[in-house]
Amino acid sequence: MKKIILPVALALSVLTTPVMADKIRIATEGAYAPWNFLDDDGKLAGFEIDLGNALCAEAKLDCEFKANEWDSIIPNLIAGNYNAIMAGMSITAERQKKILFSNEYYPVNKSKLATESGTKVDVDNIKGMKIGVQGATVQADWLEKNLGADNTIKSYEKSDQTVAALYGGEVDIVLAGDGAYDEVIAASKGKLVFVGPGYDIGGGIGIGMLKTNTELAGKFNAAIATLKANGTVDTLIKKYFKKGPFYSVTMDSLKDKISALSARVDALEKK
Amino acid sequence: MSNTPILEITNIHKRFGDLEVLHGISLTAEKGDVISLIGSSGSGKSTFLRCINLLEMPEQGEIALDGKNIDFKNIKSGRIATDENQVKNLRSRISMVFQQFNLWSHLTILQNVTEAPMRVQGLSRAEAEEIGMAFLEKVGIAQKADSYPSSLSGGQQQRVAIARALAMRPEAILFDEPTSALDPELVGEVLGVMRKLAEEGTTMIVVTHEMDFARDVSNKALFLHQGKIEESGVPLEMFNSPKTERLQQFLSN
Amino acid sequence: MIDAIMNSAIIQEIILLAKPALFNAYFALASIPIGFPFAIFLALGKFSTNKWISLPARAFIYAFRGSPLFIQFFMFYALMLSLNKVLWKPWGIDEWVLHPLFIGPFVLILNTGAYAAEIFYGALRTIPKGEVEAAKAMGMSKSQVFKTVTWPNMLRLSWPAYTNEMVFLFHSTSLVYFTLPVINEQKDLMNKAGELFEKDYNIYLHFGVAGLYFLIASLIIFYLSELMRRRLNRHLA
Amino acid sequence: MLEIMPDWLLSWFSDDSLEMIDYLTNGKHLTWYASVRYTLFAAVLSALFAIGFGLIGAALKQSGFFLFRWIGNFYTAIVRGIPDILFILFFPLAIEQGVEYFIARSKCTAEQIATSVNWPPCEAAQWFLTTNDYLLMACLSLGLVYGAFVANVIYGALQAVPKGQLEAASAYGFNQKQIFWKFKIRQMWAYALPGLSNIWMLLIKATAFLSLLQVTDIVYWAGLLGTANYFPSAGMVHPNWNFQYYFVLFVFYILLTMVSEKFFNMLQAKASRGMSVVER
Repeated sequence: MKKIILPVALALSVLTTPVMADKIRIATEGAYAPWNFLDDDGKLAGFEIDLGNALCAEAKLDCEFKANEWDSIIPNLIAGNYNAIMAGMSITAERQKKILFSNEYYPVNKSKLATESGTKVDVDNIKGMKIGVQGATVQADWLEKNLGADNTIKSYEKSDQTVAALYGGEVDIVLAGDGAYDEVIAASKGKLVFVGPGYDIGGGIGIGMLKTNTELAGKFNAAIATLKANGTVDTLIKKYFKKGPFYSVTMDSLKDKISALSARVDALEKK
Repeated sequence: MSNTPILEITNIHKRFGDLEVLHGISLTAEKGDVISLIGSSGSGKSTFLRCINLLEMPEQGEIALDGKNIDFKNIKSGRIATDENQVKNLRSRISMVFQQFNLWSHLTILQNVTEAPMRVQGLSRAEAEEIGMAFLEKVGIAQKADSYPSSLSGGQQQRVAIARALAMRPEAILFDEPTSALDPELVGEVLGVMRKLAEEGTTMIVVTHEMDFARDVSNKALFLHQGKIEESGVPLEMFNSPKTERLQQFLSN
Repeated sequence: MIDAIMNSAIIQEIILLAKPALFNAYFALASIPIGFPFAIFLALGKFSTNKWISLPARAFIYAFRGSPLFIQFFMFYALMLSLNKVLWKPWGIDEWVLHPLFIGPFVLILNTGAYAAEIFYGALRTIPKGEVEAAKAMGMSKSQVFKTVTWPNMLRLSWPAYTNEMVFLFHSTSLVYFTLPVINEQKDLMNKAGELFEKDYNIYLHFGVAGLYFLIASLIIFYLSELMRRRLNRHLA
Repeated sequence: MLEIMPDWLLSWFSDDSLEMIDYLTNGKHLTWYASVRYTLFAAVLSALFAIGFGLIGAALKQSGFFLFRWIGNFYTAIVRGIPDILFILFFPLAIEQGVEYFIARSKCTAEQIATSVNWPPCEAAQWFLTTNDYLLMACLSLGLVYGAFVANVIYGALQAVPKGQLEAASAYGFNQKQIFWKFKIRQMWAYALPGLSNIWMLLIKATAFLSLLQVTDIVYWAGLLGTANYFPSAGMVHPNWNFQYYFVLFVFYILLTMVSEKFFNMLQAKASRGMSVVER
């Protein structure tokens, strides 16, 4: 087959000579708010777009975002359609076999189950339920391994299809990474609720790159370290996720801790 | 036996769009009659024949089978029969043979002959096949019973079509130019069968261009011109001394 | 040596894709027995002289032939989902109405129904008028005329085109899981081949073997259909 | 949109409908409407490719040399036996890998080629593709698939040209080349048009697959716009409107089919002037 393709390929390669772009192209899904989404103007926006631009400014790189469907986002990186991925992608050993990750720019946090309020979920022993999840994610793998035997797992192309399926009653529970359902639940006005403790699935979130591209990884790592240290990352997390988790100890979180401590001290004193 | 004619057709009118094809044609067929309808093409004789078993619905006129009229009712687009069963009854008692044979190409010769008796008259397969074979025998084509129509010559196909009509054991058979689609050398075998039927007393109404057949075999003839009966009577007299100029012209062609 | 490795890789792949191939086979086999009579009703509807029957049949056929199956899948899945809470749940049938193994054949039936109906309609128009007339002249009722003349002729005349439609239908089954949620490990050929491709980027092997399955299925359909065609045409020596 | 509407026009609408107009004319929607260009561009370019491949295929099929004939028949048969979607996903990747294979042989070391798990074996062989390149690839794949159908149609049409007319032409002293171009090809189009029209209808429907090749076409945008939005920062908050948006696409494609049908009827009338072409 390769022999047949070659002459065609040769002709094409003359037409469009492979370019080693100076621009760093970063792929994102564009359908995983608040991490990345399309705003009213149809432009990419979200936590990762802001962060990516800040990282590129710090590393003095000329960057550009482009949207790519989630399930082909790694293959298309490897096929060379872009240089990096920032799409709420957890760092996992499985993925590290194929691609190189930068250091994390968002800490490991709990993946959460959501359901319609009123649905009884025995979180310690979930059985006989229909569980929706976005396909090709760490959450999908986790579900298959841990709950796949006793439940029906329905995998969808996009994250928000899981919410639509939950609203439509096609599934009983949905599972996604941190932050993905926060605003959905808030906007549901009590119709949807989180259940269970949340699960530690996958690692932190990092930038995916080609294995050979250690140079770019080095630049990103340096920039991530700087922006973590100067609080830019936390500011953006605050902007998009409100509650954190944060990398540095902020005044707000200190205040919370202090008031909690003093409350306990008060309680002890009263005794 | 009463004197009621088998078929009594009165004052048939038929139009296609703006074109009036038949202007009031009547015909009476007694038992044993062989009636020839002659006339140039476009005179309306085939249309009239098709009106008799209601393949064409006449806008005016009556059709009586055994003295009993078919009931019609008017609708927006013309006229239809009130009772489908009357039509079914009429058609199963008056058979028809077509110019193009119209055999059912996917059925064998025997199946062609037995299909209608089984479906319409409710005969068992055995009964229908017995009758069918008898009539195939009669038209001289029994040896082809298991062949398909496409393997038969035109003359053979038309004989099968006649057997198919006979298998309904009808009270009369309508023939619509039964030899017009045949090669000249095959015309004879079909006419031969028809002659035999006439001799046995089968009631027949025949649209034909075969003047010899009309003159020698039929006992009545109708000459149609532009949708009207121009002249009618006993064929021998009509052919020997035509009263109208038009028939004279027609015969001299 | 190289041959041995190649062979085993291909054979491994064939085994791996056998179960997914069954899903494609299921979608096709579930659609044809219902799509076929549905198409005949639609064709007779379009052929009808009554415009209240003819118009809806025409519109349906036009719409489903004039739009991509891909969109039809998306649209009907969305519709089924939005009706879930008001209809399917109360009736207790949500479990299977929203199942790809139901929606898949459902949409395929609507689609193949329209395409096959157009084929049957074309055949109805070319049925020899004389044979119909001969049946009527024998006193047959409408349904008897249908059984004796219309049906066998329609089937014979439309068979080659309908064979093609069955092959296309089988190919269309590859679209189901592009548009519907995947349940557990229920995956069809394209879905599974895509998943395997994402692991090792060997598009030639995975898509090649998936293509092979489709090719073999197409050949089987053509072969069976040829047997049927011979049967239908046995009167044309 | 609302900004550029004059006041008197604004006053015609209720607040709700103004809100709706605003929503339907926001950047996302304008991008959606504009993305129709990808669909139309792809359809036209693919059709041109298909005709090219079709002519080559038909020439191969009626070649006197058995190997060419075999290749032509293989091409048309294989496409008929395999789903178009498989080809459409296969060709761009296969072409890309083919090009990279070619570059890799000159740019990568033998060791890299032998040991690499990923594709391509070294970064130097990486072929970067933009969306436009993908669109081009998609058109090429569609062209290859429907080219096989075109080859069948053209082959059939060439056979349908009455032999007598060609004989008459040669009897009047036209040479072979003239006969082929002036009579055979000229008449062939009229016989091929109904078949080509059918293929065009298949082709416009196949453009719905563009989104699978990362082309941000109407289907891609309809999918994005239809999903529920709960983030005020991402625009109007609304529930799942997937059905509505896909229904719009459903109607859009039907209209496209209707317009094409009109166009082809016109073309047919022109091409078959003076010819007694049997309607198919």
